[in-house]
Amino acid sequence: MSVPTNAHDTLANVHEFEVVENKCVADGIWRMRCNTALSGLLRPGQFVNVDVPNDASHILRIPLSFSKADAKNNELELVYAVVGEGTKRLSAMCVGDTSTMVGPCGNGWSLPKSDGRSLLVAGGVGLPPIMACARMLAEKGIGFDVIVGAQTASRHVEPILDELRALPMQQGCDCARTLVLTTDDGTRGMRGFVTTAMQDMLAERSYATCYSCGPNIMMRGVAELAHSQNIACQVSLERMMGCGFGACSCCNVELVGGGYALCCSDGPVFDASEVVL
Amino acid sequence: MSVPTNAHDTLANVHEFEVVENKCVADGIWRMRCNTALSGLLRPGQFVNVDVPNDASHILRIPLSFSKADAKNNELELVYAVVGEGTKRLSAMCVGDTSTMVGPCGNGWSLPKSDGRSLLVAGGVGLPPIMACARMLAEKGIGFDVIVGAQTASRHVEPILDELRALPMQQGCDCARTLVLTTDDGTRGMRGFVTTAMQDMLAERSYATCYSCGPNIMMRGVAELAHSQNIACQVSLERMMGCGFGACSCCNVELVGGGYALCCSDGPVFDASEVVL
Amino acid sequence: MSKVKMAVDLGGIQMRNPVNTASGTFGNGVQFEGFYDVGKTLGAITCKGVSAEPWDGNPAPRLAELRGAAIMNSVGLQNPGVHGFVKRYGEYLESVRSRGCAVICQVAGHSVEEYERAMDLFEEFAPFASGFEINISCPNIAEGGAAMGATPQSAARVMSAVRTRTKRPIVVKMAPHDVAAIGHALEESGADALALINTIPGMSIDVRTRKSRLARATAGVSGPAIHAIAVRMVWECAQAVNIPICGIGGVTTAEDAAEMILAGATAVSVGTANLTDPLSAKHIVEGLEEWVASQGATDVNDLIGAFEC
Amino acid sequence: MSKVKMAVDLGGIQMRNPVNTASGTFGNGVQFEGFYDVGKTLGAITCKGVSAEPWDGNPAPRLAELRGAAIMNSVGLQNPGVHGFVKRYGEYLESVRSRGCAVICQVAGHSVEEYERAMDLFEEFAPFASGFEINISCPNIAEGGAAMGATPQSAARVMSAVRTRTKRPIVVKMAPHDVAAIGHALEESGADALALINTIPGMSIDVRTRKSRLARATAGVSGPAIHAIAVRMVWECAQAVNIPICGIGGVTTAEDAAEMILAGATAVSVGTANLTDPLSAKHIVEGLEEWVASQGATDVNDLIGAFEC
Repeated sequence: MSVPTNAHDTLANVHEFEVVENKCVADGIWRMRCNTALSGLLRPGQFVNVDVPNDASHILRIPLSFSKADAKNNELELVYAVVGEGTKRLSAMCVGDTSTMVGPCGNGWSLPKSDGRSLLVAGGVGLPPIMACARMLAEKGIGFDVIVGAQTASRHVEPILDELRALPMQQGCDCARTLVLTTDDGTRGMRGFVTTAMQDMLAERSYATCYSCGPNIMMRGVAELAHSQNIACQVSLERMMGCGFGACSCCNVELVGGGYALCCSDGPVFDASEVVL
Repeated sequence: MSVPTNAHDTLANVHEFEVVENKCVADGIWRMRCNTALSGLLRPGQFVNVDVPNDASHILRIPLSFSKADAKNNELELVYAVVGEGTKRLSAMCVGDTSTMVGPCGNGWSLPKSDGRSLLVAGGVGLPPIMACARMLAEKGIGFDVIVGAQTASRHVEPILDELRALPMQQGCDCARTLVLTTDDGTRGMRGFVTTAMQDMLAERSYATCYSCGPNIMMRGVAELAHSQNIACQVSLERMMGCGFGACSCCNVELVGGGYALCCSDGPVFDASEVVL
Repeated sequence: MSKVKMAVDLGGIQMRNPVNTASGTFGNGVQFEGFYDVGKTLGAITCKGVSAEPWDGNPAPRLAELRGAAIMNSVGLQNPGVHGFVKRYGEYLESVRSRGCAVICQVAGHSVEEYERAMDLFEEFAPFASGFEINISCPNIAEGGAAMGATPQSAARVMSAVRTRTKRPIVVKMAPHDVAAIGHALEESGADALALINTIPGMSIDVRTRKSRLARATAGVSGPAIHAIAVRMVWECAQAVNIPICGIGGVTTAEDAAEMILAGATAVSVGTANLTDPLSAKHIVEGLEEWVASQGATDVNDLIGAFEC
Repeated sequence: MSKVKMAVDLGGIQMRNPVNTASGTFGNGVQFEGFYDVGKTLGAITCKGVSAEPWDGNPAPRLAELRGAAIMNSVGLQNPGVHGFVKRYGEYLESVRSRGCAVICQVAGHSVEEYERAMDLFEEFAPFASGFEINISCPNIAEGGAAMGATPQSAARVMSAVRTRTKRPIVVKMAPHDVAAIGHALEESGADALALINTIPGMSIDVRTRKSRLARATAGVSGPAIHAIAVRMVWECAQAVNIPICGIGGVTTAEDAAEMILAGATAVSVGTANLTDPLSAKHIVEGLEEWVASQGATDVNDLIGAFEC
């Protein structure tokens, strides 16, 4: 049997999960830790599609990226903004509550294609997949710096920032890294957008690869800066999704060369030069 | 302003309630006690229309009769069978949970029109309004006996039976009463239907009024027996309902003389001689 | 309250705000007086359908609940006839009118002749009626009803007939079917306004008994489930006619009502939501005014049909 | 497993059980192989609509979620053309067929000529197809699609044209509109079976921006919200035709599928439920067999149209 799977190794399945922690970690931003066998199947930059209980009038699952998939402890960590009815219900799930998630979904980040340092740029709730990317790089001993932007100080997710700072490098490599914070209103770190900080970083150091996740307009700016310096840039896109695994074609992403890719199965990670941001 | 209200004194309104107890009191039968200002507005035999949270895909409220409306303590007691998705969700409400109920709904029991003893006949979850009826009679010092039928022993609601036995008469009247239990399978009390027990009771004593609530076929038998002895008989009917207060005409009850009445606003209590059971 | 102008003109029916009630879900108004002051709150109420002579309506069960935030009903226009209706509700409806709320009486019939007869009786005995709604779209009666509104020709026949019987405004309640062509035919034959959509015929089978869950095989679906379909039909109809439209179908929130207005509705009727939350129509009156203000508009009329496509 | 016979014949397409998948909600099957063994489980799968040449489909956003247990989509038949489709999925679909599951290829076009061209390419390059579904009811493309199926005449024109191009069974996917008359015309012009309903056109407006929540003004509503409407249409159509029907519309549980069968459907397609719970179709296969047994029947065919009204 030939199964063309967009080159992903594990086909999506339905997995149970049980909430072990679900709490507010910044203004309007929650972290859920849950036990699920899926944690052993996920790669950084992939996502899961969560069935949030208690509202049968909404029939779509909620696609969420994760900040950590800990196979050893069977634990998955999701960080999400409460923005609508669905994520509000998600935030109301209690320790011990169970439901299901579909996954692994999507392609995930690719390792850098050339040697050299990586620059990670996150905006808002683009942070979780960037955190997962940082883990991937640290495990491979690839040096990186990080820029994290938020609207205002209270929207910065302290526990994730702490982890970003402390993340140990594998294989005895140098773990020195810069973490630059920005806020739109200047209440913490540099005032302004992440691209301003990125310009400074690019002036000081050279990078081989850039990874970015955040609002579309932010990623457009990041991609342009990276392109101007011939830095390979991967972006992780967000779309409203029907299925999450390539069945319904609802989450189209416009391609530079014309036509559409699907965010869920061709992405969510794309080479920034191939998609219209 | 002229407001024809089917002669009910209080128009229905939306009232908040807070659960103070919600527990299983017999096999598949639950009792909920809740705090609500509505408890001061209800008369025995009326009902409330409850908004059960956590399933926006079902939009109708659940009409429920009550066994006790305690104005002094602001407390309403509902006894209900868990038979479908709605009542299952109702049984999942926890102490402290809040929602709304519409009421007072319906007409309620009428006091006996002639002197003499009353006979109360309940089957299954017809018990709560019969309990409310017993309170009404006891308060007025009207003597009564009670027959309570259930499919099997485990479906008899012990706490309600205890209350029925112990209910004190007001005004210093004689509180002696007979409580006869039946089960379809003979696992408790008399084996067989309530009508068998009723025949025995009618042979021993004379009654002026009969009050009945239970399955339609049971009430038909009760009404026929009452009619054969010229006993006035009130029955409380159950229907699927849209609004609960006479707005949608969905809960029709066939009248003996032709045409339909509405269960919610013309009933739920009808003179048994006027409706097709 | 605020300086936003909310009054609309539904084909000659003057409404203090765009909020009306869908016939059959609001009793005749009085049932809601315990929830709020109907006459002081709403733009209009539409009474239950009434025929010249009393109708018994359909046998039980008339109602089923569906999973998709919807219900099905098959009441079949149970009503006491015009005389019984006027006797029982006339004085109350007069008071509604005097409190500033329009009163729309719904006219039902099995044939053109029955519509005419009911219209004549209403014209003579219902001075409290601000206007009339002709129901040519009830899916739950064996003759007449939806059959009368099934084609542009049959719809126009009814409309032309009742047009000669009253000078008061006539709204026509339309079925969820071919709304552009039928709406146009109704406009041509003298309708002052259109109301759409009536319930969508559906079917719910108990798979154990193999029988309908209602007394009849089919019944009308209503509720949030049909809202998006109704908005599309209002939009289609609005492109085809120049008379005002009252948008109906699953309107549960002020946003739902705003969608109807943007799609081209001058007024909006709240239906099934009256059962779920009897305070719905009142909340929608309040929320709609906030929405108009939030759009930077000073008059709700400026937002009618303001959908940008 | 049990002694209940579940095999059905959908106009020449032999299905081991009545469960099919609605085009556009099931990818081309392979996306579900992680959830269960598609080829060994289902009666048939219906692939995404494919045209002679590749189509890009509609711009984003193509999807909105509605309150009433429904979604709206406007994908617009994005597809790689018959050659691209066969190249990418041919081998996989061959394996589905070899595992005992029928493979239905859906044919899309903007005009009679385009349907013919796609049909010719399928006939030549898709030997794995058990049969074809002609989509004359897509509400999301500007030309062709639903317009081709809007009247009995236009529907029959497409059907007559493709009928001459293949001897394999042809199913026609119908719009939720006038299903008795159009179904009859399709039967007369050579259709082997009918599939209904396609999504119901709806509209969802963002009341802040006044724009559609999707890229196009209207889009197709699907999900539990439309189930009762779909059952009614299947029933209406079944009264009017003698060819088998595949019932589609909000089928989420085995009971929903059983309703379709009782209303007259020979097969049932699972659509939007595949998104909510990717295991739905498998659960429905299992539950349907239990239901047939619980009805005391030994063959699901004895329950087709067994609704008692």
